[in-house]
Parts: sequence; structure tokens; C-alpha cells
Amino acid sequence: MATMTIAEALRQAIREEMHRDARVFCLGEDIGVEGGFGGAFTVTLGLAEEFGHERILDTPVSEILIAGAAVGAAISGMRPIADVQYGDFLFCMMDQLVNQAAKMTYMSGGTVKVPMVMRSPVGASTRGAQHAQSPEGFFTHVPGLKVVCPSTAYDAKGLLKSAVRDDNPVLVFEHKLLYGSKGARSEKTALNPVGEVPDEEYLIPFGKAAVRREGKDITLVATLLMVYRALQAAEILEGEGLSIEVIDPRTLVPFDYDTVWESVRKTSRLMIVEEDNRRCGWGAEIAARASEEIIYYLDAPIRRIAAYDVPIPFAPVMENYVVPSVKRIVEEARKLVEA
Amino acid sequence: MATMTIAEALRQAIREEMHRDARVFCLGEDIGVEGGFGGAFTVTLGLAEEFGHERILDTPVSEILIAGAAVGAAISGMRPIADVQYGDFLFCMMDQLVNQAAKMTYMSGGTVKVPMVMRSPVGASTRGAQHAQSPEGFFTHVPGLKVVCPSTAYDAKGLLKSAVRDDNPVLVFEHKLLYGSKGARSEKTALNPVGEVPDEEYLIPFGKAAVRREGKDITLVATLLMVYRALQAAEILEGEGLSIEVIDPRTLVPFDYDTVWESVRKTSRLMIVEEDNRRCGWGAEIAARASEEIIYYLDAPIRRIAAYDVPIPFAPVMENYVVPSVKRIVEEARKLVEA
Amino acid sequence: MTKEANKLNKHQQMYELMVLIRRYEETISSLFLEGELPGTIHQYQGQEACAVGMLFDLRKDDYMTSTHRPAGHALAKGVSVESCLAEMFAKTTGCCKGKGGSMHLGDISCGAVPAIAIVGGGIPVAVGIGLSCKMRRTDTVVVCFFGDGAANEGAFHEALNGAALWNLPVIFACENNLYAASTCIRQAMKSESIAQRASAYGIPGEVVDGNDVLAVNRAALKAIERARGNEGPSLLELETYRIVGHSRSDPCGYRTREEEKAWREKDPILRMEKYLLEHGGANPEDLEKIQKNVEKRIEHALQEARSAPEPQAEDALQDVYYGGE
Amino acid sequence: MTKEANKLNKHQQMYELMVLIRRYEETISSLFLEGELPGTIHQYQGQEACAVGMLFDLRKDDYMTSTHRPAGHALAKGVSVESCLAEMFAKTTGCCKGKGGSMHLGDISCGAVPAIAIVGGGIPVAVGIGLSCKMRRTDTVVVCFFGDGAANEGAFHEALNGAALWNLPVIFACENNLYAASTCIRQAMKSESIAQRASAYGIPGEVVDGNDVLAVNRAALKAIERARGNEGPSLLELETYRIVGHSRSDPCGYRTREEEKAWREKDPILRMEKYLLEHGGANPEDLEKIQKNVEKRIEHALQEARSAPEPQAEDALQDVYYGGE
Ligand SMILES: Cc1ncc(C[n+]2csc(CCOP(=O)(O)OP(=O)(O)O)c2C)c(N)n1
Ligand SMILES: Cc1ncc(C[n+]2csc(CCOP(=O)(O)OP(=O)(O)O)c2C)c(N)n1
Ligand SMILES: [Mg+2]
Ligand SMILES: [Mg+2]
Repeated sequence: MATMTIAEALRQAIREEMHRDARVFCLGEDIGVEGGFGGAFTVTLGLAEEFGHERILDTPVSEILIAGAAVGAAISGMRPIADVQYGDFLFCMMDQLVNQAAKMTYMSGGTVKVPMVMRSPVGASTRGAQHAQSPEGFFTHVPGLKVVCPSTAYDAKGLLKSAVRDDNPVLVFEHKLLYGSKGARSEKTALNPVGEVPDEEYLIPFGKAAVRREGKDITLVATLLMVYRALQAAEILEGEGLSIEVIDPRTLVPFDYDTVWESVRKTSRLMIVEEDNRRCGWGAEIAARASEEIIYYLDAPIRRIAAYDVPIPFAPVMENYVVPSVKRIVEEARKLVEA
Repeated sequence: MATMTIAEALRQAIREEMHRDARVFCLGEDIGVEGGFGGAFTVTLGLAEEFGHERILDTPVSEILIAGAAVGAAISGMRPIADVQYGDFLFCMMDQLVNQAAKMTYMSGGTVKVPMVMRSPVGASTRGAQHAQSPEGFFTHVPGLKVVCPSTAYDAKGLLKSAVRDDNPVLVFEHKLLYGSKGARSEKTALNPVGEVPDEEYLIPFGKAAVRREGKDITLVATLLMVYRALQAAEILEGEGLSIEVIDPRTLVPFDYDTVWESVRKTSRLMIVEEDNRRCGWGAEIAARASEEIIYYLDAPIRRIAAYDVPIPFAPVMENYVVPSVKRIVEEARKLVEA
Repeated sequence: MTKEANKLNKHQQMYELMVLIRRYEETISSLFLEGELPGTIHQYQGQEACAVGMLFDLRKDDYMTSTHRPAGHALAKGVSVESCLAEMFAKTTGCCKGKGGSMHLGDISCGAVPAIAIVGGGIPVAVGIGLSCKMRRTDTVVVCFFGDGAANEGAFHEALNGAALWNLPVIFACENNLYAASTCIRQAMKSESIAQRASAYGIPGEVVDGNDVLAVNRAALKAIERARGNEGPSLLELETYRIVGHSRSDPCGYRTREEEKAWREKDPILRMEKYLLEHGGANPEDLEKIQKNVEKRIEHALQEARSAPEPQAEDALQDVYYGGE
Repeated sequence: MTKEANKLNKHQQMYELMVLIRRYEETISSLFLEGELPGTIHQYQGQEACAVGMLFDLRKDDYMTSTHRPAGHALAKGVSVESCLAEMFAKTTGCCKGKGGSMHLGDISCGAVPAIAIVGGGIPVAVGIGLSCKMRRTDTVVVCFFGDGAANEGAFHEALNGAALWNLPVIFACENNLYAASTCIRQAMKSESIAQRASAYGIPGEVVDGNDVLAVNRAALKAIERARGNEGPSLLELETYRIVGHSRSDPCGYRTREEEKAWREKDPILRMEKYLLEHGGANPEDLEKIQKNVEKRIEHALQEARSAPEPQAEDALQDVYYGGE
């Protein structure tokens, strides 16, 4: 067992997969430049020295190229891990993701495979609206993509390795405040959880949620940074005699409804916490599915907490308000049991 | 009163607004070419002759340019109506829509306005996955955008005129099978409703749903082509003694929850029919809101009918299966009342 | 290729392939007009020399990317007539099992990437394939087709810059048929030529007579050799013309009958016929035989396509993810 | 501009503006290091001649678009020091009311479009502004700033083609500071220059010494005149260097200390000082006075910013739609 940050765990996953399989390579902006940053959040630091610049391929600032090249390489025998510096820039390559990567297998009648990974940092970190989005909900809406959201070092490593081995396009969303990036690339307001990672190789399958905390009064579903806020809220609520079960689905597509529904059947109350905007986010889908599939088990209206439907503002006081806070989760939970 | 198709009604709206306000102009691919099509579905046919090529501006095949130019023109005193030939190509201009158009007013602290319209044909029409998407759900997810879905000639005209006068970016989704485009641009499987349009000028405000058919057993919410399928289904179900209230929200953002909730309080049963993919579509948001706001009025689980979560297949037999059909709506409605 | 075809020399084979594409497209046209085919069509008549000239000397393990107008490219890369026709009929034997459609013809097993109908969308994909060819230490190459319209997409720019930078084995084949749908190239760009844009990326660009299959083939051979020799990408601008409408029943009101006539006189198939008769040692009977042979192949494919099974509605739910997940 | 400044001649005013930008950025740098400012910073030191040379002769009703590195552009276009500084402090008196942040400085009332931090994202927006200037029959123009990195975005390509085609009054000002974040331009494109890409669009392109404010200004005046005269867009490549890191605490490990030193010697402000002393009829006291004046303005702005009110949390819910909907 070694203790490491998420950035380190991701780096280890990439390194192991690149050693295991010569077809795996990375491409993106500023990922391998000598004397550079190792990507926007240090994940690929040192890998160019180890694997060379052909396999840690620096690209121009050209997102269409990054995604398109990943698609092309994937359909012709490689297994690219592409990197976009901030999740907001995914919109610059959206056609390649939605129209090409996601549809190619289907349009070819199942004959073409697209084994590519698209890594992307998400979350608000006081940089203003164009460097802050949590765009998960756009991609969970796309048939043909898989969506992964690791919140611990253990998961980051195991899920990224699974993503690399998957024969389909997988988007991996990583939270800026969870990386634990060091030195010049560290984040002031970061949480930077470190976690234990086994020395032996392991994979984490997609579609298996992790119950982060057991509880009996409310089922709370959250990903990424929100897992930690939910756990803090649960701690506070525990003091008030309220017991919260915190479930981290780990992958949004596929989604482990079994685990969540099982929990709801026990608690009769469902709460969803996401950092993405509320309207039509992935939380809406879970609430909708609940309203279709387990409505009779619910003792109270579902509570969905998400970023308010505004772009992310710059001022920290406003940003903190827009993104779900521990306080808001606590308050909503209280309302939920009162309902 | 004149009777006309949706394409004609849209054309009239554009013509009237261009006469009224010199700042209004159109831009897009193949919209004004002499001897051309008047856009992919004839909406702008003849307008270049009337207004000249400067105000009906043909663009290269450059979607980033189209959207970016619309944003730039809008923030500097013009009121562009941009056109993309198929909704699937919106992904080529996604950055301009999500990061620029939608965020500009907010990021400027409310000082910059972006009065632009983005028109886009949507819906499956046996052309395969890259010319078939109903991408509404991507855009209802974006704070700062408004989303309009006209299903009748009357609405098309009144809503488009309101869109042109709105000081915010508005996406207008038009259904390929509803245009009533004539001649070379007509569609084999089209429905092509014609409708009455007053001679006097009128506007339709955003956020006001239309009750297309009154009923007391089920509240059914649908847009665009699905409105017609819902009405056909309602007709059939009427014969079985089931009374369906069909509500066409007309705009998805803003959404007229009042009208829908009022109906649900009456019927106690909610059904949503959309052509967009099911997972994280706009239907999910309505179901989620219902589960939060009016769950106690519901006598049965919500039923959400949407395109299955697959890209749109080419073969008509498969396409018809994926997109909600009258038959599927009827069957689901039966299940809903049995529940 | 049938056994007979194999006895033909290279020029005759090229001719045969052009005739095959032409007859295939004409067949599609009638079938479509008769309402036998669903969807829409974007046809290739008049541009056959581009596909054949570019692809004739590719190996099966070389790659090709295509567009919304893919039939000529697919057939010239070796996708079977049967599977193309069946796809147009939306049958399970179609090259995309009826899931792709007219704008997505392709067969990865012969290096023909299912066509991409987003204008410009295939260009960066071709660059990724080129990258893969190079990284896997093969000497395979990729030919990337796109139109004059696509050259104004951002994807074109990013892709050519990337291919140039990484010195990839990609041959960018821009079929300049003067129009993007109804829009004339003169209303879409001010630069003299598309080939000239190559210099913005530091790679060679060349304008080629796209209706002369031998000229196209010469340019292609040069570019392919460059690519295989790890000398990097090239941009070829093939000047050509679609002698039919853009899609479906396009009356072509945006161009003149004179212009059409002038280009019909430059028909690449007639030109090749003339060449074969005058310099290629062929006589009219040889050509007729080739034509008949093509006719038979199409007949046969048509029969197969018609009698092939339709997909089941529920098949629509398969193949969203690879490997039947 | 203060009253004193108005007495200065053009060259002195340009100098003052450059000093203002430099001192503003240095102030930001210290404030940031001391933890007084939220977010991140992308600074402009070393590139002042570009902003000042390009914008000095613009009118207030002319437009300007900017990037993630906007301070120099904003100040040179006339956005007040007060409102820029206040925005960095995320105060309600900020030019974006604390909603934009360091990467979005701007003030539409003086033609400075709030900066766009998506690399390349502002280029098509500038084209739309140019279109609007033309359609509204004004003689206003727009200067569009972007970096060497942005020249590889698809948006660059589509935008330049559009501006050329429609003959719009847009001056594309590419600040080639040799790096896009850590990536050297030689690792991002193979073409000789960015200016050369102009020919792909049929417009003039020119490489300019971006550290010589007078050279930049000469090129700008020519391009502005062209644009105002309805002669169409130009592309200027301004060769320059950021003498600081890309963002925050960037140790610049990707470039050599020698390179940095060589460029520091070409510092645009020192060069202008030298010019003013040797050819501009100024003496050291004049320059000192200007510097002091700048210092005072910054001091004053800093006080204002510090004492300005913070936004309320709930303000975040306003301004999603225009006009308070
Ligand atoms: C991104 C995108 N924009 C628009 C279209 C609609 N469209 C289909 S074909 C076409 C014209 C393409 O012209 P060109 O690239 O010259 O190819 P050609 O049709 O001449 O073969 C257009 C605009 C599309 N399919 N994709
Ligand atoms: C679309 C997009 N991709 C990537 C980034 C991340 N990023 C911010 S600045 C930068 C480098 C830009 O280089 P250049 O255009 O030369 O401007 P400079 O920073 O040198 O002023 C990058 C890659 C971004 N903001 N937007
Ligand atoms: Mg063309
Ligand atoms: Mg730069």
C-alpha cells in the first residue's frame, strides 16, 4: 500500500497501462514539454522522460485536432488517452465527441471500435465562468459515451485503468480541487485528499457505486468534490441524530441504480448533490428514474442540490454560493426529513 | 387569416422583423444563394431578393464563424438570426454557444447583451445518425440560453418574432417533418401541418404553454413532432375511454411549470414525450421537478417516453422504433392508468 | 474484383472502376427516384477520376476517410458493391448493417473508415489514423477525402497543422467541385486556390486536374510515396465537378447550363475511354466488355440487396457500445 | 487620462500607457503573491508595445477583443485602472462587477469587449463585430488580439476566412510571444510565420517588431486605415515576449534564462525610454514625472478597489439574462 494523491494515482495508472500495452499513448496540450507542467494539473509530469515524446505527445492548442486524432488513432489500433486542460474546452471539440466518437461504432453496425479516453478537469476554482464548468450532464446525455468521475486516489487509478482497457470512448472527469497537484500547480482552495492505493494491480469495474458512509435516514448520491461535502454534511447531521448514507456512483454512465435503489428502499428519502448546473443535469435523470421506478418507496419529495442555473461567477463569495456547500447540503437534508 | 406551413410562417416572421428593424439580418449556409434552396428547408427562400445579400448573408461551411459572427454582431448593435442546416452541426459551434453567447451577459456583470437567434432543424428523417439528432436537452442545460420549440405555424411565427426581439441568445428548434417545405426540399415522411396565422402582427411570449387538447386522466407534455403523435395517441385512447390532456410547452427555457402542474393536480398522472434521447434529456428535468414539487399529487409513477439511448439508426424500421411512435405512446398511457 | 477484371491492365482496371462507380450511382439514382430507397442521396457522378486515381494504388491495409458523398470512395477502396447497395436499401447485409446509411458507407476491414457526414469532421480523424500508422511503425498511409466546402471548416485547419507538425503519412485529397451545396467556392473564400493553403502549414500543395484519372494517379503516387517514406503529408486539390445535383432532386438553379455542359465535355470516363482507345491499346469491344461486366456485377448486387433481410426494429438497441455491451 | 497626461505628446502618452500597464501588472503580481487576489493571473509584462501600438489610435467607438491575458488590452482601450483593479479584487465596482474575473476584463462602453479566455474564441466574435460595423454603415473598426497558440485553433481559420470574404474592418493582431503556455511555437506549427497564413485567406499579412511601439503603431495605422476605408482586414504578427510566467507562479522551466535575458534587453519600455530621450525631446525628469504620475494613479485605484464593497452571495443569481429577467 502506498499513500498518494489523485494526480499521482492517475499518473500511476497511465504509467502502468503504457508499460502494459504499447498501443496506449497520451496526447494533449502542455503534457510532455520539458520543463513544463505535466498537463494543467501535473498528472503527466515526468512521463515524457520515461516514455518519450512520441507517446506523451504535445499538441498545438487545437482541441478539434486532439479529439479527432484520438478518434482516428483509436479506430486504427491505438488506445489514446487524450487530455483537455479544462472541462470548458470540451465544447471546442464537441462535434468530435458527440458526432464521431460516440456514433462511430453504432453507425458502422458494430464493426468499428473507438477505445479512447478523454480526461478532463472540472469544477469551480475561482477562475470565472470559462474555467469552471462541471459539464458532466452534457456527456451523460450522449449514447455511446461512458462517463467516469473518480473521487479518491484508489478509484482514480482503478477507474482510469479500466477506461484505458474499455473498447469505447470514455470521458474521465477529474476535479481540480481534488488532484493534490503540488508546487506551482497547486490550488489554494483545494481539498487534496490522499488515499491508499494497493501495490498490486487492480481494476475498478464501471457501474459499481461505492457506499462512502452508511446511514438509514437519507440516501445521498454525490460525485467528485461533492462526495467530500456530503460526507462533511453527514458528519454534522450525525450530531443532530440524522443518519445519512452517502453513495458515490463513481461512474455516471453506466450508473449503478441497483445500489442506489437498494439504499432508497431502506431510507425512503433521496437527495442528489452535483456540481453541474441543475437544469437537465445528471441529477435530473436520477430523480426522474426514481420517480418512474421507486416512487412508492419515497416518503418525501426528492431533493436535488446542484449549482444554481447561472454561469460560475468569479467572486469567491458568489462562487461559494452557487456551488453546493456543506451548509446547503445540511439545510436541505433537514428540510428533507421534515417533509 | 391566412393558412400556411411552418416554413412559410417562419419566413413571414423573418420578413416582418427585417422590415421592422434594420438591425435584424440572417446568416447561414446556402440561405440566400440565387437559384438555391433558401436554407436546408426553404425558410429563407426569396428573402435575398427582397432584402439583398448583405442582410441574407451566405456563409462558407464554417459553423464556428456563423455562431461567433452572430455573437459579435449581437453585442455590437445588430440582431442576427443565424441558421444551422441540421441540429447535429450545432456541436461544431458549441463553444461559441455555451462559452460565449450564453456567458457573455453574465461575465460582463450584466452590461453586454447578446440578442441573437440560432435556428436549427431537428428530428429524425431517415438520414442516419449525423443528420437526426434532437439536441434540445444539451441546450436546456445551459444557463443563459433560451430554448424554443414551435410546433404550429401560428406558434412558429409568434415565437420567432419574440425570439428576434429578445435581448438574449435564443435557440429555435424546428422539426424537419413539420416544415411543410415544398418541391425539391420536401420530406417523404413529413407531416407538414398547415395552420391559420392572423393577418395582424402578434407575438407569443416565452414560457406560456399551449393546451392542445383537454383531458382529465393523464397530463401529457410533448414538443414538436411529438405533439402530433401525442394527439393521435389521445384520439385512439379516447376510444378506449381514456382522456388525455396534451400540453405543448412551446418554450423549454423558460418552461411553464404552472400550466403543467395545474394539469397534473387535475389528472394525477404525468407523461412526457420527447424525441431527444432519454438519458438526461429535458424530460428528465420535468420528471425531476415533479418529483420535487408535486409528488404528493401523483397517483402513479411518471412515465417518460423518449428516443431510446442510441444514436439514430438509418433503417426506417429501426428509426421508427427508436423515436417515440403513436403506438408506444398509446401503450405507455395504458400502462400509466393501470399503475 | 472478378476474375476477368484481373486480366485487365492497370489503365483498364481504372477505367472499369470508374465505370463501376458511375453505373452504381446511376442505379442508385433510379432506385431513389422510384422510391425504393429511404433517406437522401449525395452522388458522385463526374468525380470518379478522383476516387480511382487516388485510391487505385493503395494497399488494403492503407486507410481512407470519406464524406457525405462516399460511394465512389468506398467502391474504389474495395468495399463491395453488394454491401454498399444493401446499405442503401437499409438491409442487414449492408456495409453498416443498415445502421449507417447513404452518408456513412465504409468497411473498416478494407481500410475504408465509415464515412463521416459532418463536413470537415473526417479530416482530424484521418490525422489520428496517420498518427497511428506512424506510431505502430507500419508503412501504411491514409488518404483523406473532403470537399472545397470542408476546407473552410476549423477542423481542416487544426488537422492539416497537426499532420504537418508530426510529419504524418496523410494525403489530403480535396475534391474541389466548385460548389458546397449551392454555394460557389468564389462566394466562400477569397484565396486563389485551396492547394495554396498548404503553405500555411509548411507542406506541399498541388492543383491537379481531377477529371484526368491519370493525372490524379500520378499526383497520388507521388504523395503516397512521400507518405510511406516518412516524408510527411501532402495536400492535393483535385479540380472536378459533380455533373449531378448536390443531393436528392436538386435542380441546380445556382449554376448555369453552360457551365454544366462544359464540364460534361470533360467527363472523366469519356476522357479515359478516349485515352484507352488512342493510347491504351484497347478497342471498342474491350470497353464494351468491361461495361457489360460492370453491368452484371451491379445486377447481381442489386438482386442480392433486394433479397437480403431487413433488420428487426429491436436491432436498433445493439451496437451502441462495442462488443455487444 | 489625467489632465497632466493630456499635455504630453503622442509618444509620451504611449510611453505613459506602457508604464501604466507595466506598473499595473507588477502591482497585481505582488497583490497576488501576497494572497490578496482570488483566482489566477496571466500577465502582460513585456508585451506592452503591442497593446499600446495597436490601440493608441483607435476611437472610443472602435472595438477591441481580447484574451485570457487582457489587462494590457483593456487599459490601452480605455478601461479604467480602477475598474480593472477592482475586478481583480472581485468587487462590485469591478468592470464586470466581480462576475468576470482576471481573464474577462473589459468594458463595452469603451469598446472593450469583455475578454474571452477560450483560446481563439474571440476571433470569430471580432469578425461579427466587424460585420456589424460594416452593416451599420459606421466607419468603426475592430482590433482582435490573440496569441500564437490561438492561431492553431479552428476558430482562427474560419474567422479569418470570413473576414476576408466579406471584406470586414477587422485588424487581426496576433501577439506571437513564442509560447502557448509551456509550448514553444516551433512545437506547434511548421510554417515559417503566422503572418504568412494571411495568404491562405487572400489578405495582407505582416510580421512586425512587437517590442517597438512605434513600429507596431505604424503597422496599426496602416491596417486601421485600410479597415476604415473599406479595404478589408489585415493580419499583423507582433513578435514579442512575455517576460513573466504564463500564469500564477510559473517557473518557466520550458525556456532558457539566456532567451529571457535576450528579450529583457529588448524590453519595449526601455526601448521607448531610450527613444524619447534620444529622439523624442524628453529628458529624464519628464519620464520620471510620467512614472510618478502612473504610480499615483495606481495607488489611487488600489485604494478604491480595496475599499469597494464586495458583492453579496445572492448577486450571483442576477445577470444570467440581460435586463434583469
Ligand atoms: C458541419 C456541417 N455543416 C454543414 C453540413 C451540410 N452540408 C452537407 S454537404 C454540404 C456541402 C459540402 O461541400 P463540399 O465540402 O464542397 O463537398 P461536396 O458536397 O461538394 O462534395 C453541406 C454544407 C454538414 N453536413 N456538416
Ligand atoms: C480553447 C482553449 N484551449 C486551451 C486553453 C488553455 N490555455 C490558456 S492560455 C493557453 C496558451 C495560449 O497561448 P497563446 O494563444 O500564444 O497566448 P499567450 O498565453 O501566449 O498570451 C492555453 C493553452 C484555453 N484557455 N482555451
Ligand atoms: Mg464541393
Ligand atoms: Mg503565446
